[in-house]
Amino acid sequence: MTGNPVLFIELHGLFRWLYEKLLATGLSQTWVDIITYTALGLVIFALLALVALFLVWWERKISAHVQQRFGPMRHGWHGWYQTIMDAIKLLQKEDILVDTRDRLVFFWAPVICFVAAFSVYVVMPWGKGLIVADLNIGILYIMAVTTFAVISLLMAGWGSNNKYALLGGMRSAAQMVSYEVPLVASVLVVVIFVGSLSMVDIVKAQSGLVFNWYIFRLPFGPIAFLTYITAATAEANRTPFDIPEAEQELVAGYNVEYSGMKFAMFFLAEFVNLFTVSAIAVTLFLGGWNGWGFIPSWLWFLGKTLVIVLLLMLFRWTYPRLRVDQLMEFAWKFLVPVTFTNLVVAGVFRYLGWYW
Amino acid sequence: MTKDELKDYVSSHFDGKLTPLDTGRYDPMFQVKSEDLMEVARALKADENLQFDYLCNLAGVDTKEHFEAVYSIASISNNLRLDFKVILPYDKAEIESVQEVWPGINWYEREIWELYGINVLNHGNLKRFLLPDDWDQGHPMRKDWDAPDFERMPEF
Amino acid sequence: MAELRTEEFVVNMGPQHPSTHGVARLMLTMDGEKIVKIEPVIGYLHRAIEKVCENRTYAQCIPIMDRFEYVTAMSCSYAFSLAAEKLAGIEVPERAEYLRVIMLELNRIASHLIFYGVTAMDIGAVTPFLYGLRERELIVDLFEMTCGQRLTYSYNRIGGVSRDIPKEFIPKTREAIKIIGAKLSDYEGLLNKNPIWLARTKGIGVLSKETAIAYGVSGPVLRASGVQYDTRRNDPYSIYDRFDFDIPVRYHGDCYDRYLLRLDEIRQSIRIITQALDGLPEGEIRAKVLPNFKPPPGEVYSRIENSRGEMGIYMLSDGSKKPLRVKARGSSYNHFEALPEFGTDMLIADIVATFATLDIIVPEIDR
Amino acid sequence: MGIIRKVPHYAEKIPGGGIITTALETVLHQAQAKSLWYLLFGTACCAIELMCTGASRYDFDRLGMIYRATPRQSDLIIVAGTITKKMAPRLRRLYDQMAEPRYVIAMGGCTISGGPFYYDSYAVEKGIDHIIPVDIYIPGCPPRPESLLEGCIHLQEKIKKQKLSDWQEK
Repeated sequence: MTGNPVLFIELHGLFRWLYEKLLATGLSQTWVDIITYTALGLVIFALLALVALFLVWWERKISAHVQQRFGPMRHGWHGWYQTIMDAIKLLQKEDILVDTRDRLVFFWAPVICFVAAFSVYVVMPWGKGLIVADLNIGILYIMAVTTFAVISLLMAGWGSNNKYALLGGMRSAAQMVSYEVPLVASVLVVVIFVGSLSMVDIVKAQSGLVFNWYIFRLPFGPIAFLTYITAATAEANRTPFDIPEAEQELVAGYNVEYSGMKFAMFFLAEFVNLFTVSAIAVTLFLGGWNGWGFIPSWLWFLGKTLVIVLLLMLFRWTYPRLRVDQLMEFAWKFLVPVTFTNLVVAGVFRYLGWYW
Repeated sequence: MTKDELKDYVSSHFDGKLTPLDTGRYDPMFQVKSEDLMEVARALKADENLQFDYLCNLAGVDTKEHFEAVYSIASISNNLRLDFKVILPYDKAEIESVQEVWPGINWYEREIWELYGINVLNHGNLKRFLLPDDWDQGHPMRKDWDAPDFERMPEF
Repeated sequence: MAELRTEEFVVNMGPQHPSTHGVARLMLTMDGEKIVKIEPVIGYLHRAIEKVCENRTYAQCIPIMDRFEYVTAMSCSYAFSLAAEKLAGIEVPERAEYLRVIMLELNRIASHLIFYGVTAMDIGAVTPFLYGLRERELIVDLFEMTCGQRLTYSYNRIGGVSRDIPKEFIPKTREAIKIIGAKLSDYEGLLNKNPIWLARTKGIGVLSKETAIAYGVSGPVLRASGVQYDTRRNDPYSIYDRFDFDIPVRYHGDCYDRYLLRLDEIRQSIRIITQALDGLPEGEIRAKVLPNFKPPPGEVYSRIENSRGEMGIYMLSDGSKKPLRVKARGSSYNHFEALPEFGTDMLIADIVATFATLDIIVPEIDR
Repeated sequence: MGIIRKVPHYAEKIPGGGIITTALETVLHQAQAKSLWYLLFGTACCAIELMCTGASRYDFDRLGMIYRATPRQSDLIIVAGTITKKMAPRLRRLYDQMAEPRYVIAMGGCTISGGPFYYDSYAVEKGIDHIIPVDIYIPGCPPRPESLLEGCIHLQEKIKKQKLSDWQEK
C-alpha cells in the first residue's frame, strides 16, 4: 500500500487509496462518481446515525448526572445499548395515521425534517481532506438547507390536526425565522475575514497557532461566537428556546401526534441538528480540524464538537424556558442590532486592514 | 375583642336577626332566618368594627330533619371569627345567593346545590361540576340517598 | 387593509396535561397565544371523602382525611383530630403538642420543596425538580422512621399522636434541617437572579389584595399579595404562640413574590423546628380517649394553616360514634375559583406559571 | 401495525423459518422490555410516589424508562391514583390513543379495587380492569417506590416471555 501509516490514521489516505482501486477497475468516469458519492453518502448516514444514537445516550447520562441520578444503567455497562433498544422498539410501534384531510402533509413532515438535518453534511469538513464535496458556497449551502426544518415543523404542526401541535408549529416557524437573521449575521463576520464561503478555506485560514482561531480574533470573534451559540440553540430548538415542543405548555408541541418511526425521525433529526450546529461552530470559530500533536485531524474535529455539544446540553438542564414574545423580543431587539453592528465594524476594520 | 364580647355585640346589635346558639364548641354560633340572610350578610361586612370580609366556608348539612347551610366567616383586619347557620325545611330548601357580599362563595353555593339540592336563588351559573356530566341519580350527599351500586361499610 | 378575520379557539388544558398537577382542567378560549377566557372544570378526582367519613367512626376517619390532601397529609389528620378535640374538650398532653408541631412543620417544608421543584419544572427548568425531591427524601425518611409511611402518615390520633419518636429521630432531624437550610442558598443561586426566571415570573399573574380577600384566598398566595394573615398567628391553635417566628409577607402579588415567599417560609419552619426540638418535654403522647369515642352533640369549624393556605374542617356530631357531617375546606378550592379573575389576557406560558405558583392540588378542590 | 411485525408471518412459511422467528422474537421483545416509555399520568396520591420514583433516589431512568407527555409516544401507562366515574372515559380514551404494543400498570389500591373508597363512595370506580386491560397490579396505598420498580421489572419479565403470535388478539 502506498502512503505512510500516519496517512491512514488521517483516514483521507484510506479513502484516496480506495478511490484509486475503483479507478483501476476501468469504469467510466460518471459511474465512478456515482459509486463514490453513494458510498460517501452511506458512510455519512451510518456515521451520523451512530453519532445521533450516541448523543441521545450521552444527553440522558449528562442530564442524569447533573440531576444527581444514574441514568440508564441496567442495559450494558452504564446502559450503552439503551438507545439501540429504543430505536428497535420504535420500529415496532403501531404506525398511527391521524384522520386529517391533508394526510400527505402529516406523512412527509418527518421525512423533510430528517433529510434537511442530514443533507448539511455534504459540506462538513470532518478532517484534512475528509469532505464529501468541497463546494465553494459551503456556508451559504448550510444556511439554506437548515431552513428546511422550519417547513417540516410547520407541516407537522398543521398536519397533526391538533390544537397543541398547531400552536407548536406556529411558534417554531416564528422562532426559527427570527433567529436565522442573527445566525447568518454572526457567520458573515467570519466569512469577511476568510474572504471565501468554502468551509475548507475557512478552516485553512485558521491553521497554525491557536491564536489564529476566529474565536480569538478580538473584538469581533468572541462577540460573533456568543451570538452564534445563542442563535444556534434557538435553531436547534433547545432550552432556553425550546418553545415549539415545550412539554409543560404544549404537551409535546409539534410531535404530539407522531408515534413510532415518525417520532423517531423527529427525535433523531433533533439530535443531528444539535451535532450540526456545534460542528459549524467548531468549523467557524474553533479552527475545524486544526490541532497540534499526533492526534489525527478528524479526532480533533470530533473532540471540539462534543465539547460544544456538552455546552448546549448543560444549557438545557440549567435554564428555564423563555416565553414566546420575550424570545422574539430578544432576537429582534437585542441579537440583531448586536450582530449587525459587529458585522459592520468588522467589515470596516477588514477594509482598513486594522486586524492582526 | 374576645369571643364572648363578640357574641354579646352581635346578638345585641343587628336588631335580633342573629339569635345566638350554644351548639358552637369554639367560635360563637348564630342562627339567621333565610329571608333576612342577605341583609345580615351585608351588615356583617359593612359594620365598621366587625368587617367580616373573608369567607372561610359554607357547609351544607342534612340533619335527617331539615337542611342547614352553615356559613363560617372571618375578619382579616380585626382577627374575628364567626359562624351562623340558616335552617331550611326539606320542602322549601331555598337560599339567597350572597355572592355580591363574598364573591368567593360562588362555587360553595354551586356545590351545595349539586350535592344537596338546596336551590340557590339568582346565583348565575348553577351548573353541575363535581359529579359526572351524565349523572342522573339525584343529590348524593343527602342522608336518604341510595343507588344500586352504592355499598355501605358493614358494621363490625 | 381588510379586517383580519381571526377566530378564537378553545384549547383544553385538560385532565391529562403535564402541568396541571393531577387532573384539574382549564378550558382556555384563546385568540392565538393570548387567553381570552378561562373556564375551570373540576370533579375528575371527586372521591366523595365527606360521604365516606359520614359512615366511619372518628378513629376510622383519620386515614380517609389523610387522602384529602396527600402532599401535607400530616395537616389533614391534625385538623380532623383538632376539630374532634375541640368538640369533646380533650386536653392534649404537652409532648404530643410538641411532636405535632414538629411533624406539621416538617411536612410544610416537604410540601414547599415539592412546590419549588414543580414550579421550576413548569417554567422549563427540569433540574430543580430533582433537587427539590432529593431534599424531600431526607424528610420522608424521618416520617418513615416514626409513622412507617412515606406519604399518607395517619400519625395523629384524637387526643395526641399514635407513636413516640425513636431515639435517633432528633439528631437526624437536626442534621436534615441543617442540610436543607444550606441547600436553600443553592436553590436561590440557581433561580432567583436568573434573568430568564425573572422575565417569566416578575409581574406575571398579579393578584390584588382586594380580589384575594374577596375570593377567600389564603396562605402564601394571600401573603404574597400584601396581607399579613396567618392562622398560626391570627387565630392561634396548638402551642404556636410559644415559638417566635415571623410571618413573611410581600406586596407585589406576582408569581415571583409567591415563589420567594415559600422559600422564606421554609426558613421560618426551620426556626420553629429547632425551638420545638430544644423544648421537647417528656411525658405521655396521648390523652385517655375511650376506643368508641362519642363526642357530645355540637358543631365546630376548626382551621389550621397548612402549606397551601387555610385548611378547615367543619364537624357536626350528634353524640353517636360517627360524625353526622364532616366538611373539609381546602385552600386550593378558592385559588382555582379565583384563577379566571386574574388569569385572563395572558399567554399560555403565563397561565402555566401562575397555575404552578398558586400551588393548586386537585384533591383539595374535588374532595 | 409496524412493518417489522409482518415479518414473522412470512418467515414461518419458508423452511427453517422457526429459527428466524425465535431469534427475531427475542430481539423484538428484549427491545420492547428494555425501553418502556411511560405516560405522564397521575391522578392522586400515587402520582406523588410516581414522581419520587422518577426522581434521583429511585430512578426510573435506570430501567430505561423515561416519561413522555403524549399517549402517542408512550407504550406504558402507569395508572397512579383513584379513577373516578368522571375520569373513567378519559382513561379509556388515553389508552386508545396509545400506539399498539402498550402495557398497563395499575398502581395503588384504588386502581385494583377502589382502595379505601370501596365502601360509601358514590363516585369512585371500583378498580380499572373493567375499563382497560391491566398487565401488572401493584398493591399499596400508596405503594413504595421499591414496589413500583419491582412491578416494572415484573412487567419487563412478562414482555420478554411473550410470544409473537399472541400479539394479534391483544
